Amino acid sequence: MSSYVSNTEADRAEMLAAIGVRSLEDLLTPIPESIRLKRDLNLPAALDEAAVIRHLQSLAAQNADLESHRCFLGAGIYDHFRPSVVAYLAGRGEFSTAYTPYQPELSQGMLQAIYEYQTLICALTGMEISNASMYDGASGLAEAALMAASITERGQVVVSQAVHPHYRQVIATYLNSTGYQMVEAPAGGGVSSLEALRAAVGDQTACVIVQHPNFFGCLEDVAACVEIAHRAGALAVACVDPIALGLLKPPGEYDVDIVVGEGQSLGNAMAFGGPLLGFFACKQKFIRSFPGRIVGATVDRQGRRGYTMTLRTREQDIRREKATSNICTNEALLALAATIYLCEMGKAGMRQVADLCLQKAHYAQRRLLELPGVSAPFGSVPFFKEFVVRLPVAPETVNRRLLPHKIVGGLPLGPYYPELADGMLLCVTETKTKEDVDRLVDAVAASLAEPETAKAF
Amino acid sequence: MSSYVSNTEADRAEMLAAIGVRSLEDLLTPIPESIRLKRDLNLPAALDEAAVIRHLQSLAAQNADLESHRCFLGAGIYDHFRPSVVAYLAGRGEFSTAYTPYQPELSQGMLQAIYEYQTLICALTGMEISNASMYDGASGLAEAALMAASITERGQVVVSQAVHPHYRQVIATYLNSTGYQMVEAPAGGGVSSLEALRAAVGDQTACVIVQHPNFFGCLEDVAACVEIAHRAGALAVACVDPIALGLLKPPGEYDVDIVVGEGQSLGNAMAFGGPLLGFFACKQKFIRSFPGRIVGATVDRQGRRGYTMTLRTREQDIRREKATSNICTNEALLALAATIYLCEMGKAGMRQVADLCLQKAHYAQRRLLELPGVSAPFGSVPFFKEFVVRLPVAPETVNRRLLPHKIVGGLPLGPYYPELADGMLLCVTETKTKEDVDRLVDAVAASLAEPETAKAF
Amino acid sequence: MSEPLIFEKSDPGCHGANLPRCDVPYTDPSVLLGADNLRPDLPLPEVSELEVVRHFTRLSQRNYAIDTGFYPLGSCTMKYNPKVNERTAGLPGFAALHPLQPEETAQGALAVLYELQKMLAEVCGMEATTLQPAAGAHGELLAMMMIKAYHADRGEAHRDIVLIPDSAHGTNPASAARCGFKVRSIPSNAQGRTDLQALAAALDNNVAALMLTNPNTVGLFESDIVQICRMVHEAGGLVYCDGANMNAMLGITRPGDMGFDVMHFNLHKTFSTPHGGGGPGCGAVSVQPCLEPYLPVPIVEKVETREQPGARYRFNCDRPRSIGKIHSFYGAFLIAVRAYTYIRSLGPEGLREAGENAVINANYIRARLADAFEVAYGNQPCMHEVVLSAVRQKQQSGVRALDISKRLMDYGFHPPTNYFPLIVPEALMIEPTETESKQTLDAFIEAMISIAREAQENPEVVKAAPHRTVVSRLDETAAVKNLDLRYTAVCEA
Amino acid sequence: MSEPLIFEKSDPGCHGANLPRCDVPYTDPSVLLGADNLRPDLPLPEVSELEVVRHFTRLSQRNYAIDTGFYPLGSCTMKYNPKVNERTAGLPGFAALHPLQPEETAQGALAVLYELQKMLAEVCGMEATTLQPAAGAHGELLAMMMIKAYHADRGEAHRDIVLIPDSAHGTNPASAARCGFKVRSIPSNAQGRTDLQALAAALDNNVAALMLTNPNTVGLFESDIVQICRMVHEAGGLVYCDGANMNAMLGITRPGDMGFDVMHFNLHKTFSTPHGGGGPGCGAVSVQPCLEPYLPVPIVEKVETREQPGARYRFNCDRPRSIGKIHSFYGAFLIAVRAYTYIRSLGPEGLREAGENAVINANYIRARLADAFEVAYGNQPCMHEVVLSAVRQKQQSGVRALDISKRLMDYGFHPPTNYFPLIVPEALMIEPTETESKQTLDAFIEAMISIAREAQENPEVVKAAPHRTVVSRLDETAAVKNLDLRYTAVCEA
Ligand SMILES: Cc1ncc(COP(=O)(O)O)c(C=O)c1O
Ligand SMILES: Cc1ncc(COP(=O)(O)O)c(C=O)c1O
Repeated sequence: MSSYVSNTEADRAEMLAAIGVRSLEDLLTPIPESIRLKRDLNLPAALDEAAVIRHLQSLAAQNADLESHRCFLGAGIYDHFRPSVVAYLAGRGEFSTAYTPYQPELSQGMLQAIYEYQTLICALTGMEISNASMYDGASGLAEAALMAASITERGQVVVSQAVHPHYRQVIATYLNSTGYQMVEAPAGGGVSSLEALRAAVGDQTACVIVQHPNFFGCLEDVAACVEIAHRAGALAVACVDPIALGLLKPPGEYDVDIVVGEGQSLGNAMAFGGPLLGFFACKQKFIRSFPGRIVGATVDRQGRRGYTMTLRTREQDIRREKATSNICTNEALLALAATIYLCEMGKAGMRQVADLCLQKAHYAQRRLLELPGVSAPFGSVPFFKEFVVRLPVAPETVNRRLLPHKIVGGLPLGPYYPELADGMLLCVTETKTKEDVDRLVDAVAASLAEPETAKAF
Repeated sequence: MSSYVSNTEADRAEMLAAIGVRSLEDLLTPIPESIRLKRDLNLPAALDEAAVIRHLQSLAAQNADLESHRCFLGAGIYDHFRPSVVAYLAGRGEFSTAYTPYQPELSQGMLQAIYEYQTLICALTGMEISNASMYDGASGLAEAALMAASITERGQVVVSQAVHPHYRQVIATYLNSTGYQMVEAPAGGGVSSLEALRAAVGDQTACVIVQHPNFFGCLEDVAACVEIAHRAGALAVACVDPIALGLLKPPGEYDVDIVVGEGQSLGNAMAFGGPLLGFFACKQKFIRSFPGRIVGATVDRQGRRGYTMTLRTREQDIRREKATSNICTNEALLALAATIYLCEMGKAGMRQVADLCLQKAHYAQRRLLELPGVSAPFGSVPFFKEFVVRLPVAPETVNRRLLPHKIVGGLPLGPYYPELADGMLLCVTETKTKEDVDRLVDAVAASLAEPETAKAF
Repeated sequence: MSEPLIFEKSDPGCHGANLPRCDVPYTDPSVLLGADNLRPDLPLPEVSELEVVRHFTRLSQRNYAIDTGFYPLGSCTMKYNPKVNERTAGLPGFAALHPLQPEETAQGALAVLYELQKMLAEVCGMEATTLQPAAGAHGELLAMMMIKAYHADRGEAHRDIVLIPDSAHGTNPASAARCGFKVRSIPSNAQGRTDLQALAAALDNNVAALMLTNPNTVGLFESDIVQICRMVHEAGGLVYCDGANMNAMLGITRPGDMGFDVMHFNLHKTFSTPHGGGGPGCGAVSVQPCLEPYLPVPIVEKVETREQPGARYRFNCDRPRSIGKIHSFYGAFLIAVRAYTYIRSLGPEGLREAGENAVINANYIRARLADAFEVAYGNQPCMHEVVLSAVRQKQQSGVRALDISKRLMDYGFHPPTNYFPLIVPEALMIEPTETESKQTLDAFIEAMISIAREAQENPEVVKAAPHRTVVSRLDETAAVKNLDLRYTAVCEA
Repeated sequence: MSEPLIFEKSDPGCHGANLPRCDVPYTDPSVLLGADNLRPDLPLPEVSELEVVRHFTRLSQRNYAIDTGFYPLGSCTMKYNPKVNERTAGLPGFAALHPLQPEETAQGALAVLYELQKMLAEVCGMEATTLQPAAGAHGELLAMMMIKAYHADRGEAHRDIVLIPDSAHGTNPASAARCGFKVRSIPSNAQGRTDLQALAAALDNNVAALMLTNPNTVGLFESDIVQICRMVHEAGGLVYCDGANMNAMLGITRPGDMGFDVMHFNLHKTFSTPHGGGGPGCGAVSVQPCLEPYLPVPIVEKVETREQPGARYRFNCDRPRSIGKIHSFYGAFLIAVRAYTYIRSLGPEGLREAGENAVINANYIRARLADAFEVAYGNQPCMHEVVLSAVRQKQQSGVRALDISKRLMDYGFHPPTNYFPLIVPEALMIEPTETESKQTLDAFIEAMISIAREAQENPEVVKAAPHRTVVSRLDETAAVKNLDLRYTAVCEA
């Protein structure tokens, strides 16, 4: 028996007797015969623990992971170093096997951690309030759009095309189903076009959404974007990289109204893209429209400080169809990991990580641009840890050729931006040594020199 | 700074001021100038955490471990399955970062676990008392010999040559330095020779030491050995495999006086041979001569059950040169892992693991004996999970040829038993599937068929 | 002992992480990024690694969890979360993988996704599955989107009403509303089940769907489910199954066979993945063929071509009727790994055993507590959970469900779910799960009986509970009145 | 809340582990092993995996540890145990390795052993190192064996006396005696250090060795150490350094340079490996050239031949004068991996910083507590630890060191070492280590001062302590009188 069941046959017999039935069957009478499953589920037979581990190990071994390969992909998921303390602490059963802290007296550990998380997100972003987490960056951004629509009572959302293509897809999916409208404002030269944004906004614009650094890794003129939004009576929504905020001016200082981002970088695994951590912060004045759980400090009967979920009346379990969001389960454990990560890094560490990313990405870009035929499509626009290069050989081909070098190359941009079909988006974080970058550059050089085979491109 | 130091320069200045000195130098004045180290230690420069992990990963990758290879070595260290709960629970910081439980009120967790461990060891071995652990099986056996010498006031220790050669070496080393004498009694046909034991014992014999199952994996006639010892007024000491005790009659039932063994198998890693876990149990009447820590149950001031180290007056910190042993730090965390393992296995699990080892080892032996030129030196002597085969090609050569098949072969016996230079000791535990065994047999067959090269043998 | 905030331990200049130095030529950030783009300060805490370890270890000890005790939180299926799941999910081949890697470098990951999609479809008797939703509510929202697209495709975009029983979980109406539907509530009947007459009355050609939880939130199986589905279908609507209670049905009965068109699973309930103190989860959604075209992209497919024998897995994004994307990538992959590990560990028999024992455990609690408390909707057989009511206690001595819950803490137990479902006054919703032993259930039952006695004999001790927790009852009203949502000293420092 | 014994939770028929079925032809064990060799019963507990997880999680929460708070246990160097060490020691390439594998399949493991041997020799200024001893006391015993063999080789087997200061740790005399030596105690002088005159008087040609702890157990550096070593050497003896206090000297001064011939390290103290609630440890022993031939086998060597360039590591067992073996294999390899990780993380600077800060922290406590308590041997600069005495408290109000220790628990701290060294009455031996912050030290100091005040104003509260622990003061006398060393119900079941 491998079902983790604690009761023995004898226990079961005693329990059925206490219930007053002869068999389990008697308890299942409410289920009509016609819909009873009269066979075993068609699933593979049970495996013992050792066998299940071997099986999963063999599946895992089919993947090119960070222990076997150096990976230069970014685009929303990042290979940042995760100090050993993070996984150990966040993996403690008291945190991981608890439910949402509905009963605060038994959940002070998680509640205090989330209160600290909210404080840290506010500190990083320069905003006044943070919620306890959203599903991920993309759905967080979609929730921001809906929140802006509800605050402004307007139905159009303007999104720069320099925002992550997946995020735009998710916003569009959310908005489509509600009758709201998404307008994409073209980007140019690696950044959002201010003219395009200005042209797109109008008196029905609920918010303007930009990403900073944007999908191409470039810095945006956030102040100008915010101004465009505010002039139109719309809210300004920024999607940010929390690692970049170790160096960059926080969105709060640009008067951004809602700040959203993907928190995976903060101590969480790349995990093939999930689970992820959407962080979500805004100005205090929007608190009644704010989606998601929020933890607040309060006192107990003896006046001691304690923490509890608060402002619950915004939420689905109380407000039902009038709730500010339908979110219930969120990403608490990833928020905890982010909290641990930010404390372990601290002021100096976060600055250092950001600076290392900056330096290494620039070193890599400089070295790659020395290769014949490799060029920078966006000139000298400032970038953080990601950058685009144009390649004289199809990026997909280059990537295929990098694999034998145990290198996972950057993202070919063609599928997202046809005008950048020869473009590759590379990411270089603090986990890459100079040697790693030099090996990448050598391997790219070799890939470019290789004659095209029938299969390539 | 990577020294995990918590204080800043400012803190240090404040502290020096509070101490009333100007600098650290003023505190170091008791150390004469002549012996001050006036240079940096000649050690490699500090590595950041990511680099140290990469470095250790690269060293680890040079080793043929259980994830890459199937290993058929035994001889004291065994590849038994370790359920996932064991490492998780024993790895919790509250256990692993505590010291020896000198202050019982703050150490009830570890103390209760060790009390449970003592109970489990008694249950497995059929003995009356167990200590809280010894360094390993070998030194535990040496301590048993010294304990027997002290109880009997006799100076000679008889050890069967079917006892693990390393253990005999360790016993000899311990006894040599004290003036006691170790006599080895030859084995024959894979088991201790009862005649040889009878011939070796005398009125100076403190104890007779046998291993069961012995080094060759064979069962001993424990009852006869015990009788030989007791007839000579000596104690009977048995070294046992705790996994085998899932099936085998416990030594307590043979009237053995002291039972020792290696507990690595009980949920602990092979770990290239350490740390290990010596378990040690004996009859109640020898308690005053018993080495090592012991935990006992008692009550607190409110009469509640609690646990504490007890019989401390046997120990070095109180008795000093008159102590029953010099042991201080032991192997508590491994004893905890063994406790968790035994609870997770339980009655049914321990029987099942032992039975699986038994079945698979016999299947492997039968299959290997079908190969041309392979023979069983010890006929049909019953064995548990290890067995010896004679090979028509040097065992070292066979092992070399198995490696490309990702198989680590058995132990060549030549270095330990010259008469068994063509012998290989193989171990097959429950971690090996039928397919693994079949692959081993095929690979051995191929190795035997391969022509000898210049390099071989 | 209380634990200060990490900010209160901060010591300027102190640091934890041991980071690399820069090994490439260094350029000042103000040159690379422009001085204007840089932040002047970074108000984060400054503590050593030891302080970090201690702080979060101590916080963890201030948290109740399945690993520390019985957690009968109704509707949440707080079963044992096997440690082997954590081991497999932690394998670098899964955890250290980038979602945009070339497919040929992630075949093992794609295999897990594909096989789990298939297994879940089999468990619920439907056609296809997406793992993209990050939680149950996310799955509900997705389903609403798909239903909307389905009706639109059939030229019935006017269907803008979703029917939801009054016993439903709050996410149901919230998800429907989030998708632009109007919500109409269907009352429950005296047996705690959907009132068929009320349903019939509500059904018209503006109804897009009925959202139904089965077993429902009172822990009762909707015995008329076949008829209910037929009625909705006849009115042109679709039927959504909130699968939060799937644990009761594992291997016993399947929503797809009942007539449901679409459902969500909570892998973080039924399939033993840890709830993480609030998340992450995975709200996988399975659909019947009619909704299959609308599933979000990408879907994982298995291909076996004659040229390339041996299975290959790939993402398919080319699905013109797909509603689009609802997650940055493919959903909570590591949760999928855990659920996959669980299903492979249990097999078909193990899953059925889980379901059966969940039912026995819940009925045992029901039977043993039927004297001390009211059982909602009479003492009839329940499925995996039982809903009690503290109406009697409230009436007799003013002891409310919340008081009883707080008092349970003093006995070492996590309370049941309170005040849900809304249709049961003073609800105490108890879901023991199959992994709890009779010994544990007996201890819980005795505690409940003892509290019932206290409510009569010494109600004040119950009303003032909890007495043995790290903090006593918290003032939730004050938390709203004097909003304190972050430690402000740090940001203004 | 108390936690029952696991045996008390046992439920016949229940089981935890999920084991494989037999996939080879099955033969009854009685056939394979003989029915007589089989046991009739196996009285082990029967519980589910969830019960196992809960039981040991709860037990863990009943244990104080470095991870939960300040642990100034003198002589034990309870510094932060870095989590990265656990990560490297857990790599399958180290943890899942068999010690008898062919050397060429374990070069990475041999490299760790070899490099650590060398590093430790450099840290202490000696020639060679063995990692075989499993703990400090094991190292002491080994050293005694080597010293015995050394004298025997020189025809001086009559040297059968080992001199040990009265301040020494109990393992020193126990180890010497275990090796057949007679122990003679050397008194300490008024400065808390070795009395040179007493030493001179004790030295004769029967003396095999002096065992000395430096800094000694009073936390004081033996300033005359060079002369002490010279005196012993001139008398034909060797000098052993108990290196338990090596943390004070890291990068500052080296036993080898002082004249010591042999020493042990406690990797589980100085080099940050976790003590595991009692073990495992590693008592690595370093020696000067005179003792090198006696090191136990095997020793790890590095070879680089012209034919095979690139380093290769191998075991050398061919050492005719070796004393033999003291461990089944090569000692605590995974502890070596942790210590190696630590040394590579710190580098030479980091090690010196550790030593320096350990000294500053100890002196800070000394300075701040010098008023409230007696400081043993006057308020002079100490090294890494300070020994206070509660004589004043005992005299004034009968409050003893043990009472103060128990009372510290109520303040959330682990007590210092009590009643050791034996030469200090009512000793409280405090070793803060370098990884503790001033903030923590200040809190501890305030607690100590507050307890000193309580001892005057309200001694009963101190004598009855602890009040806030999971059990109150345990009756250790009863534990000896009514010996209860195992749960007997289980075995007799
Ligand atoms: C009946 C029911 N439906 C839906 C949900 C929402 O699921 P999730 O929290 O995963 O979003 C829950 C969770 O509590 C539930 O109990
Ligand atoms: C001074 C001193 N010497 C020796 C030892 C013994 O070391 P171990 O416990 O590792 O055997 C200790 C340990 O407490 C000690 O403090």
